[in-house]
Amino acid sequence: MFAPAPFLLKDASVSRVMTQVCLALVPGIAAYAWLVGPAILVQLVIASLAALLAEAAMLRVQGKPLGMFLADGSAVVTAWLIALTFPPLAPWWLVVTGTVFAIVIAKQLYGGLGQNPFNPAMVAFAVCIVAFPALMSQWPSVGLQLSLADQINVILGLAPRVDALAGATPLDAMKTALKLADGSVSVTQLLANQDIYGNFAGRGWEWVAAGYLLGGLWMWQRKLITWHVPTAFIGALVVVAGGLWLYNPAQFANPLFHLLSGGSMLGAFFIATDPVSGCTTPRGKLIFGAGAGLLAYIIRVFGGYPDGVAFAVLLMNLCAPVIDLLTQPPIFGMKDKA
Amino acid sequence: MSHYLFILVGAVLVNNVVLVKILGLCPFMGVSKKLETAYGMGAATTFVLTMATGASYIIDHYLLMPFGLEYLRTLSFIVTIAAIVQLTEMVIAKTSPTLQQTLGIYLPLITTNCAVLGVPLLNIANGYNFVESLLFGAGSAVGFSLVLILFAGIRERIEGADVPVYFRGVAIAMITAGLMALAFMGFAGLDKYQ
Amino acid sequence: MDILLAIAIMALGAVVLGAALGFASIKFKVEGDPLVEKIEAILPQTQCGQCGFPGCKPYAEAIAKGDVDINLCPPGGMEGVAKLADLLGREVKPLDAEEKPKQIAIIDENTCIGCTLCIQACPVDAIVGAAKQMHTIITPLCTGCELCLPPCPVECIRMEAITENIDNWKWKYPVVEIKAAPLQKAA
Amino acid sequence: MLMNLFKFKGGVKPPTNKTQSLGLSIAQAPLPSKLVVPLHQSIGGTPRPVVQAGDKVLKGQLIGEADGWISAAVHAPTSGTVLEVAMHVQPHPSGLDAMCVVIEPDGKDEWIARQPVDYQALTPEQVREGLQQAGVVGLGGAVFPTHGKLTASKTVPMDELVINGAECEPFITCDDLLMRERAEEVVRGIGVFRDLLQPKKVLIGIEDNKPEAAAAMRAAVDALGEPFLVVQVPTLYPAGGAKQLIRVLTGKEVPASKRSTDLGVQCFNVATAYTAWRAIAHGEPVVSRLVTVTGNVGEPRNYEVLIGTPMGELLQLAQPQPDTDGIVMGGPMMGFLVPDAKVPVVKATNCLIAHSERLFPPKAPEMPCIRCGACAQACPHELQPFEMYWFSRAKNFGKTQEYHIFDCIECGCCSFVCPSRIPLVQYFRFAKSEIWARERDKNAAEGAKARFEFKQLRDEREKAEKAEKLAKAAAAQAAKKAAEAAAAAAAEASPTAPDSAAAATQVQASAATVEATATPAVDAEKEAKKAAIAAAMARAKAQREAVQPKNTEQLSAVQQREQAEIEARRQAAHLTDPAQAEPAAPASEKTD
Repeated sequence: MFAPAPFLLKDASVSRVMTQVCLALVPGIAAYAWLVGPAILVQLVIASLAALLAEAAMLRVQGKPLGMFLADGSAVVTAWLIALTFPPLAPWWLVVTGTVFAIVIAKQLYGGLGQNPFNPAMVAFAVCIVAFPALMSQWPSVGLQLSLADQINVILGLAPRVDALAGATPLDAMKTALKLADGSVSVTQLLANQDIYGNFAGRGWEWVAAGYLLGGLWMWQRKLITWHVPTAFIGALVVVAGGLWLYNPAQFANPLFHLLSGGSMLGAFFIATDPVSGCTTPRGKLIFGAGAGLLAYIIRVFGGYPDGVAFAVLLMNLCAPVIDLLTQPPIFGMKDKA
Repeated sequence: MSHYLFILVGAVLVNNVVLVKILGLCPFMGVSKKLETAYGMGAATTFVLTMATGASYIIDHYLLMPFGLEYLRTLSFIVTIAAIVQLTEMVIAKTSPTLQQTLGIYLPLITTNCAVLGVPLLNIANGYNFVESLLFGAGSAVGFSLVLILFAGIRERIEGADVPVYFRGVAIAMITAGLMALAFMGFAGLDKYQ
Repeated sequence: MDILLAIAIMALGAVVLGAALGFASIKFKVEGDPLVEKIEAILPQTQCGQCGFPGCKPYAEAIAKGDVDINLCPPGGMEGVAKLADLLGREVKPLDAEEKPKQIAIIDENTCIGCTLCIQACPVDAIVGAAKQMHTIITPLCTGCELCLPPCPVECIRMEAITENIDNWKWKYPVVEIKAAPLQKAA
Repeated sequence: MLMNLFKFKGGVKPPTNKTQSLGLSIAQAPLPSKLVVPLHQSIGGTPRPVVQAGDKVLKGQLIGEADGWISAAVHAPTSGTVLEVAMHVQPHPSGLDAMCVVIEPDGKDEWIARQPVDYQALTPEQVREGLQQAGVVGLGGAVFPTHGKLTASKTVPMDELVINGAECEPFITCDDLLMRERAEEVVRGIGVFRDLLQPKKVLIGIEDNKPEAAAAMRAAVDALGEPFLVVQVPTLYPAGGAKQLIRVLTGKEVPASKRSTDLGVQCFNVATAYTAWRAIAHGEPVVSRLVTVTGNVGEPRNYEVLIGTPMGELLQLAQPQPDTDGIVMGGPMMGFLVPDAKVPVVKATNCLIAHSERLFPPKAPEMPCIRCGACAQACPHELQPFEMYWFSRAKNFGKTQEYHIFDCIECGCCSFVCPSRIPLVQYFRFAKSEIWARERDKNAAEGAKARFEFKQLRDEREKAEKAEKLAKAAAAQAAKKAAEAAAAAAAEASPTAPDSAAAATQVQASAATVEATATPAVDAEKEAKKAAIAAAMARAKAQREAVQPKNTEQLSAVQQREQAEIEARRQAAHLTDPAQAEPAAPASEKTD
């Protein structure tokens, strides 16, 4: 017997979706590479290789066809998100550990593609920041210029992890500075330091965020994502950050700083929009995005970690099935009752 | 006022009784297969836990401490909890026999749920007053119900997933619980914010 | 003295709690068992007695009491066991007998002598006929319980599996082309 | 357009592929070598065959009479000889057989006497019955008997009558050509429907990729002076679904749980209107229909085809390409590959597409669902197909119903857009038929339970009656003893002892029979009861006798023959003695 109706199919496939997501990451990656050097490309390669190998091993163990699933590109998307959220000069084994954990535990143990309740990349980030908090906070100092060879040596552990790596993300720097100063410094004073904080939110980092925004908008235009999650995420972040900033601008940074720093843009467009672990109903997506934005702010400002996007997304992943159940849209012909 | 808020938020999220304190895992794994059951169990546990914290505070402060009988705490708390559980079971048997049947052994086992005994003891260890005790008890109960319901939602979805044979059932549930605990670590430090 | 005080306080607690529970047990007295009905709704109502109980209801009552296993109903099949396990929160157990395809009884009209014994044996009134007249089975009413087979003195009743026709045909589970372990309900 | 159109959510735009078969006008397909006419061609009861092998039939002669109200008659498509009434493979995805009347044409194509009627002189009931007799069913594909849809709701006024000429499925053009070439008769048919339903408005919806059809229909409407509105609706699959077209034209949404008449709207296909008019004005039952033959063929075209024509023979007319490897009945979105080229064209066959891998490339293997939500965006019923899929796959049917699986119209939009190539509709059909089967089982179980409980009740009653009888007997015994004792006492007291003793023996003798009673009062009561029972039995017997001959009267010739045969067999086997064949009392009360 032949395949059942419909006999006509739209030209679409999972691997094309994943390829387009990777393409959409390119502007952000380009800005990132311009900012910290080609090390990030090395990390992307390491993470991709680790992800594909882990995926292949797990598929082999389960007796699933290798070619079809490796080609779907989902492992590569996970790997790229891991590489982009980890510090660019993190040791290779840290990236590999995170990636393997993501693919094996968070993805394949649940049955692989499409079945994981948690975003694998964010699981990797959370696991590593809990297990290796120091390594996960070593960001290259501002203006650090190392040659490619030096960077690779640092990543591979052949060169000592230089003091220059004692930098932090603008978010972390701000948080630490505020804590150390214990009220004697205001956010406005800190932000005036353009060496660290650039024009808006972190020297160079703001351009990486802009790159992600560009890619995200392209994905929206290509209908790979809907507007709901990014809008709700950014909206919630702006509302809570703006409210607190208006309440006390000395203690709380302005919304623009929060939007363009840390993982906000990457989270809003590439992580929280993951349909597998996120919500799928329109209202559910709005709640998911808003919840993730709000939690990200709360955790990065009031909590114990430098950034909150990963935990926020994981926490919303937890809620996604229940939110979906509670936000089922009314169906054709049943709208009066709803 | 914010002090109370911190106790509440701390009990619900930051020091979640299941995911951070790792108490009450028996019903957490046992009755989280279906969302409907989880709602019932959450409600029952919330009721019992809140009542138990209040009752144990009164017993401790007005019956045991005046007579210097603190060593009877565990015993008298358990007796009180058992009575409250019994009462709850009777009410559930009357109102929803199916829920009673689906909760099964886990309903009477609330008696020995370490969360229910642990929270009143933690209250005393933390030196909370009556209102604080009630808040902490209610917060813990809400935290328990919250993660139970979210967990049940995820488990209902995983049930349809193509989980490798050796990980089906409790194994993947334990892994999921672990990842949930990981997510809840994100709340760490929230209750320490000045 | 201390001990006496402790005993007195515990006794007081026991009396108070006991009184409260006693009151509650009267106030919240449950009559009947709605669970039996739910169990009965799952049982196939063949009334075949293969579970060892005289009919589906007694078996349902026994299950509700917790006296017997849930895997004693062959007509219900594994699916019935799974549903019962789901309702009662018990473990799914393999069926205590072989699972057969659904059958119905057919009376060979040439051999039937009209003794009415099968009519008396049929628990669901699916056989019509009169003394010394040929009997026949009302096909849609037959549950395939086989209770009419033993009483027939001339062995004119046989069981036949229900064949597929256009009206009872079912769409098949789509062929899964990915080689994967068969899906099972997670325990 | 002057009218305010509504939109339905979702929908897809597959390549329409309609122009291929629009080049040529409708052609009459030649008589095939053999016609296989399935009896069951509509929703509802299976018509009963009224012909048998060897019978001569004329074109349009009844061969299967409707069984019940929701059922439609079947007629001989041409004149000829009935070869057999037997099981043949069906144009059905199951590939199973069903009862068919096989007719060998005599080549004369000779009509039975046709009787046109003036429907306006008839009552609506008579018109509906006439349509049922003529076998008029919905020709859009659902084949619901048309007369069953021609009764307006008693409570809701009929606002709109929607006529479906949208024809949204790719490749199919039979309605398009029907409207172009036979618009007048279509409009007259719509007029019949209008007169029966009395709607406030009649809206004819045609997709805007068929301007010629719309123009032809407009011209016909104007020529006949009808107030019908011909509306061009945007081309978007599945705008031709009845519920979607109703939504587009009226803004009303009909859920699965309601009938459209409950919302004051009804929908018919243009081809149905045409056949209804042919049936009424020309006395021609439905014996042929328009079929688009297209796909991997040299000369795609629309044919007027006799019902029962083997699909293979029809396809040959359009010169299929050598790499044709199957026949799709229906469109590429909702059609199915027929199990055999021998299967006949039926009333539901609107299109045959020659299948080839060139035309419909084989699908890539199914991947897991990534919950991208494309299906939910494409679903015209605003369902969540990926959730229904997730639970259908896990065979959790209760959950699929929570996600409203029965509102799914199986249009295939979800499968069309799925990037994972999941045959979603297949999963839903699987789940639906499982749920139906379960529902059947459940109803059967409930019936069985009720009968079992009734039987138990009966047994108990019988037991109780027996016990009562025994108790009465025991009471009689006790009374007798008392009487004996009394007699003995009397004997002792009176000198006429032997007399009393004799009386006592008498009592004893009467007590020996169970019926005996101690006192005359009870005796009388008992007698009355007995008489009543006897009377009731006599009444019952009389009733039985009154009823029985009636039954045999109604037996058809076939049944009578069968009965005689059985009787003969039984006598041959010496199993019954005809002399003894008196109507015995029913063995149990179930026949009551």
